[in-house]
Amino acid sequence: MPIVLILLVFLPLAAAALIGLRAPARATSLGTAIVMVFLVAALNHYFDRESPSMQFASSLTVMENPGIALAFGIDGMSLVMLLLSVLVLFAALWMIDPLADNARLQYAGSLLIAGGAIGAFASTDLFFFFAFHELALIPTFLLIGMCGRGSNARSAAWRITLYLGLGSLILLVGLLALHHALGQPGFSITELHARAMADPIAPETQSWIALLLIIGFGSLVSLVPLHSWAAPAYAAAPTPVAMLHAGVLKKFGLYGLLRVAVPMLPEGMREWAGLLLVLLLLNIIYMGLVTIACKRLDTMFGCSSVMHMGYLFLAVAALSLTGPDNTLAYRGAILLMFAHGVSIALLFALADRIESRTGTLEIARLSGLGRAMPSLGFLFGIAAFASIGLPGLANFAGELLVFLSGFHGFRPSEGLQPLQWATILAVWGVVISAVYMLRAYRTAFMGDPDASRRHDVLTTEEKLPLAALAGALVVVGFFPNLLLQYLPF
Amino acid sequence: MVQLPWLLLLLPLATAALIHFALGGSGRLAAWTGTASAFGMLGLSVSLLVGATAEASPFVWLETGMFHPDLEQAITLSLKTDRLALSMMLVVTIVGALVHLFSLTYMAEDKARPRYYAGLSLFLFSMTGIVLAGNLFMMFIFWELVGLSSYLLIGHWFTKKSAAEASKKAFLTNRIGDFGFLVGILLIWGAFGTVDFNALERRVDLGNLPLTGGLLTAGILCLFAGAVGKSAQFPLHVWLPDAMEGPTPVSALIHAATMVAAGVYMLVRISFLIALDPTAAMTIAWIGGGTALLAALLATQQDDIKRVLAYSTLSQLGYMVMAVGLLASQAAYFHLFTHAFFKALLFLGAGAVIYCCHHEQNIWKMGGLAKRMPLTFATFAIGTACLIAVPYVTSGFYSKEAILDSAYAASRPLFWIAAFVALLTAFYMTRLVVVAFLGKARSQYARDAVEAPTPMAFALTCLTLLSIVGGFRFFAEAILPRGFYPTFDSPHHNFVMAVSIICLLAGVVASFLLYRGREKDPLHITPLRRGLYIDDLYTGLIRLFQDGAAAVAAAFDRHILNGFFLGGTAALTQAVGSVFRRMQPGSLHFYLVLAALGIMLLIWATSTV
Amino acid sequence: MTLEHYLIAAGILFCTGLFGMIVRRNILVIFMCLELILASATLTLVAFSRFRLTSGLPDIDAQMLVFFVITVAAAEVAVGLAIIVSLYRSTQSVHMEDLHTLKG
Amino acid sequence: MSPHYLEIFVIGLALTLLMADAFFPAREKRVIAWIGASGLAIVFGLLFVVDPAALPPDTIAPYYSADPHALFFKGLALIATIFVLLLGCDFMPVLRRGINGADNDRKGGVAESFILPLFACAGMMWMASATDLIFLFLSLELVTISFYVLVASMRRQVGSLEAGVKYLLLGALSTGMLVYGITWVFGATGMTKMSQLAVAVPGMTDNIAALTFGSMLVLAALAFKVGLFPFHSWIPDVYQGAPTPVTAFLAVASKAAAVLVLARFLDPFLNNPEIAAKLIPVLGVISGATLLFGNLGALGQYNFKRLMAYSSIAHAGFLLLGILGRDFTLVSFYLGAYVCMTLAAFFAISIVRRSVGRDDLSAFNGLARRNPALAFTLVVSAASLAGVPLTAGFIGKFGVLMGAVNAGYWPLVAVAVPAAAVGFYYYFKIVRHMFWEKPDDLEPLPVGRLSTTALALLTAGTLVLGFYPRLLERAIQDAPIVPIPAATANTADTP
Repeated sequence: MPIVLILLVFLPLAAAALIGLRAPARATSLGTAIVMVFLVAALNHYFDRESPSMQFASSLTVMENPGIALAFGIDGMSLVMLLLSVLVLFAALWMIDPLADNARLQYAGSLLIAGGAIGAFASTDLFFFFAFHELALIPTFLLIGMCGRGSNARSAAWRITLYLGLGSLILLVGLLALHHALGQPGFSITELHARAMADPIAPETQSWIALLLIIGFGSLVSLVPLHSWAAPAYAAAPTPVAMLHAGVLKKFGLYGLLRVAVPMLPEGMREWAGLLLVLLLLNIIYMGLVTIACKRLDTMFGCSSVMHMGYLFLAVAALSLTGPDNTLAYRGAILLMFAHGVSIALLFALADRIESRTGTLEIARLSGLGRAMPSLGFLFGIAAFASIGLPGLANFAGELLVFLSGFHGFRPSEGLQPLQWATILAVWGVVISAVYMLRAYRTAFMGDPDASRRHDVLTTEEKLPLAALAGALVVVGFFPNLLLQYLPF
Repeated sequence: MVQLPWLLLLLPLATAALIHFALGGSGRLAAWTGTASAFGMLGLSVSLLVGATAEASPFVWLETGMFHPDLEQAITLSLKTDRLALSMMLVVTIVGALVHLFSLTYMAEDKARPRYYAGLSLFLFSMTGIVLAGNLFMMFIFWELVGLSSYLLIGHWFTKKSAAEASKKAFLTNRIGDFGFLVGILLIWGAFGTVDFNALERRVDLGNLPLTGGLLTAGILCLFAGAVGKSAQFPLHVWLPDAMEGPTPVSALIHAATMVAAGVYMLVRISFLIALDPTAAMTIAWIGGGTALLAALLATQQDDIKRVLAYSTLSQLGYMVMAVGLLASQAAYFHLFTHAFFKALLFLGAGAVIYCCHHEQNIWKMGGLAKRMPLTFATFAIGTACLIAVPYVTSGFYSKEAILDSAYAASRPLFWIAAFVALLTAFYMTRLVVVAFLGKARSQYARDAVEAPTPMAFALTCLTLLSIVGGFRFFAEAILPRGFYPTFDSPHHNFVMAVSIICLLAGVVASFLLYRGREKDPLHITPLRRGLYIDDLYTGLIRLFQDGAAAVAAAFDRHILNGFFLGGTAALTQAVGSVFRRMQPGSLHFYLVLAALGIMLLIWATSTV
Repeated sequence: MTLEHYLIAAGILFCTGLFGMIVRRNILVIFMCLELILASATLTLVAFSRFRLTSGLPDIDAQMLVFFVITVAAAEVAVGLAIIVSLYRSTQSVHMEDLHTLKG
Repeated sequence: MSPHYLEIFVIGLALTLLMADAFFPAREKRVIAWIGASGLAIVFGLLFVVDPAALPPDTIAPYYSADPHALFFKGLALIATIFVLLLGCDFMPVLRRGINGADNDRKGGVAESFILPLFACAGMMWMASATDLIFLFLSLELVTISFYVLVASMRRQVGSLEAGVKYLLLGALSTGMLVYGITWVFGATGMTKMSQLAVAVPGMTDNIAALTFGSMLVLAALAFKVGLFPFHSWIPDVYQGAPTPVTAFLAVASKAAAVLVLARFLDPFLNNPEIAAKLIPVLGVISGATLLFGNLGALGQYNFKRLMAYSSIAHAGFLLLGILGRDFTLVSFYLGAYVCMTLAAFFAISIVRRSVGRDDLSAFNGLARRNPALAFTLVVSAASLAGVPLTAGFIGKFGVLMGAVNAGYWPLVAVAVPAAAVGFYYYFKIVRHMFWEKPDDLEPLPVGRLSTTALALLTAGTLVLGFYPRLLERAIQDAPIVPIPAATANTADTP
């Protein structure tokens, strides 16, 4: 069955190439997306939940010195991420207006971004794990610059490119240092992991490698203060790029922390967990406040996505501090990654629809959309309440698990440890996100509609991708075990 | 086989989904479906109470993995169907069904009826979840959902600015309480490793307490914070009066009888924990007493019929919370039980008045309604009698006596506060009845008012009956858990009863004398009308701390982080780049010198000397 | 005359060439200074060869290099002068300051 | 067949063409390029059938080695030259104008632009094989002198002449230092053969001062060729002024050959602990300074060729870092990748130059609309130059960084990382001009069939090597940088 996985990785790249060679863009890309949905479904179906090892594994040595292999394989965590990628890709492709100026480029670019993300999630070789992620950088740059919205789209494109470029270079150095410290000839993640288990790296070495990885992965995930690229870029990005980047690609950094940094550098990560706690609180509280001050929907979503990364870092910190038996953190992080990916993609998609109807995303200039476009209001409500963390929608389950993970191994006799304090403060983020989301919802959707504007209700075709995402939020919110069942422990 | 408790829980959810997705086009159909479902629930809960098998296997909602061998490995939705839950269920479904019935007329004109009934069903689903919750996780889940449905229903007329604001305020205020609740749950879970009520109670009974001292106090108070939010206790009481922006039946159901009582219900559920820590218990009691007093004071100066009732609800909830804090949770629950009926009655009565007066809510524009709406007046008067606890014949009397009794036993200051609140209650309720129903009509609407239509009248009548019999032993003991009905055998019972009757009389008489035949309010105490400026204070605080901090953070982000550091780095790079560029002046001479210097440096750097 | 004397002489020659390159602005003169450097190299080579005896005879490798250097230098001068002449034809100058179209 | 026939064949081809030129009609000069390219292609094919063991042991083998590195670099030089000849074909109209002036009065003179690269190619192939310092000097000079002529060949353009003079004077200075350095190395050791040095130097303890002095002069000379700080200064001016095919040739082939020579020359010294203790910090500083200078200098450039010049300096910094990492296979790979991506970029430059008439970055405005395929190839090459993964350039940078990390050169890594990040900026600037900016005119930009094929090959190479580097890796065999033939090692006539 490895062919299914290999197909899944290369299909989007091939489709992008075909579109470049003048294949009909919308048909090709949507067809690809649908085939990919089926491929992921096949993966789900044949996935062996009992086995903890990498499944559908395949490997092709592409370089002997150092030993680099184009190796794919998935475990439960990657499977969930693949599910997320395919889902968001489908919706993002659907959202592209085929009559737009650069439609062809948007289709191809979105496919490339998704292909990069899927490749990264499916790679079991550290080299390609890194490489596939970077692949998405060029289409992101091009698309934001060419099809970006607003006056400073270009500077935002520059910023995201340089920031992520530098971040990933630092990450690369960290990964190389890790590889060197483990003294392994190859780059296979599983082998490196086994090596790290059998013969742990010296704590001092772990410490600074972990720092490099935190900075590297952290800047990809917009850990404060490395977050400055995120909000402007998402505000400027064309909708599919914003959806794919915020929804899928950004998760790469967390995935990396969970897959590489935490298991291989337990001591190092523990050493920096204190710093991580402070930074993640900045993500939640400080960025939460920044989000409150946002005046446009798209910047608000951008900032809020930065803010929500704080919860995921909390899971990472909890894992680092309490050790690998904190399955709550692990499960919570994966669930929340999925949930946040879907909900932020949905929010950006909705913002796109709002802009297409009203011509503006300035919150103060919107009014009464709930009356004028009830289904848009309903979908926006689902997305907004999901990101607030309302039970019944996917994010809540993830957030709850993450919060619980902060209290895993809590010993009341020793009082509240920094982890617990941080968790409690992080819970306050739930209030903050409710403040900005409900304010926006209240201003934009409640009240009387602006009579001077034409508000066409959403067509069925427009609703389809939105409903798919919203449906995923509801289904996972009700039955989080649907995803969690794939996780090994 | 279908398990009845699950059916009870899922029926309203299915109804809500059905209405939203399938019946969106037809208000009538939605209304009847919703009402039928509510009555179906009532039937289910009655059958459960009278002995149908209440077994319900838990649903594994979320597996948490193998983190600890001897702890639960999943977050489950387990239904606890003890007497407490079932009796509460009965209250919820009775009031729910009657409110549905009432709404059939009340909301008949509304264009968005499907949304309204979907919201009501969603609320019943969430409330059922809270009531049947077997553990704190599940309770929290439905706790939040109740917040959502309340948000949706308060904001039902969301094009109205005030309704939109009120719904947002309600949700956010509740969120603050929920923050505490969640932290409390985390503390309890972290310490005990479980949040299942049965398991927790067993642990407590065995004296096995991992959480002690300050942390225990903190944990209990955090849980209590949830109740503060939901039951609108001071300092989070501000949302409830504003929540009256919702349709009146909603106020009756959610903001009088059920949802706001959820906080008290939760406290009763965890009363075995509260009993562990006197500090926490005392804090709870004082917050309850304080809220009761504050709300009663504020109620005396409200002109809006619903706001009077809202403050009165606050005040009664304060009673209940105080009782919980005084470790008399049976009394609190009993009061919850009786209060649900008569407060729903009052609200629906107010709803009928408002409906008949073309949505006029100011009592000073009513007057003389007793003659035009005799049935409504009669039921409203009975409801008032219950609320001000007219001795022996009203349910409110029994439950309030129970609370006053326990207060006298536990804390004298609180007892006197409670007594004073009873006086104020009598005062403001009499004022309401006198101004709205007696005297002359003070507006055209009031003059044109006619008796409420039959479905409304039917709902009012049912509730009136329940309000009276709710306090009687034969009725209440059949429903309440064993031992919850008060015995009134304490030695000081007579003294307490005397005080309460004196208070009642004093209040009624003072009010009657003061308000009879008045055209406008003779009292005008601005601080009370403005809610003691607490709302203004909060607005100021929010503006200062939240919006101010947000602005500062945003400015910091933009100017310092992005502007100074990021922009600075970029500028520095550019500057260094141009310096390097200038090192390439195109002059061959310079290149030769550079090369010569380079050679010399190389040799110098590697010379062994 | 020891090896050192030759080496020092060659070193002075080298430095002169280098110094001349740095201080002179006329391209032709600079080109001559470069020849000085090559000359110093040849001198050094010959000296090393003369003083490093292999089985009684001077080291032939080094002397071979000398011939190559001279040949190469000649070729370089030929090409170099041709370029300088072309430059003179196009700019009427062999002064370094007049080379300023390419910079930055 | 003995490997040394390869160069003889190339030289023979060049001489034949030089004479044949007289008989070719002026219009048909293109044929010379074709013959030259096909001849080189044959030589390239012969690379795979030569037998290193067939070297005449006494006459050739002491000076000439056919170790895997040498063969690999010969291959690189051949490929680069073939592409440069093809590039020249495409660029002919501009060349003609540059050589004969705007009125194009005198015919001829273009053929040399196709023949001289053959000589240079032979020189570079010899450089790759040179194991004797004298032989090295000779082959290097063959390359350098050919380049003097090539750089200055557009004699009607001041820029070309100015570049020629600058290259001439600085190149001659480096020649002087090379010779002077070789004399001192000889004086200190009595050897001119690298294989002997490789055996003797690591253990040397006396005459260290003289040896270091000589080796530093040689290092400086080679640093000129590779473009290392502070001997890089000719590069921007010369690259900008020279005809584009020559620039490409300089950037690619000359640099590649010089890197191999540099690595070969430095290896024995790095193996001597006493010298290495001094040398490694010096090389580190040079590498770091080169990285900074190249990358930061490129930031403000608006001329594409000049940008490529700085980029080539930056890459030189990475290459030196790779040499310091002591895993030469990675450096070889880097160069292989560098050849592909740089040539592709220069093809694009020459195409645009021919039709727009400038090689400013603004000449590339809106290229994505005028010719999407060309824009795509340039995106791939820019991405590869910047080191975006799944392109050949990334594998190169990856290898070099890995070498530096493994060797623990943290300060250098700390310089290389921001430098590479700055690289993203200026390489993506090209992409920005092609995709974001509006073109002056929207006419589709035609590309000849020849260039299309060449570009397709180079782009495919860049991408395939990025995905499947093993293809190139197989050609690079791990061997000692300095070949020590068993025969010479035993019969070393040490004094």
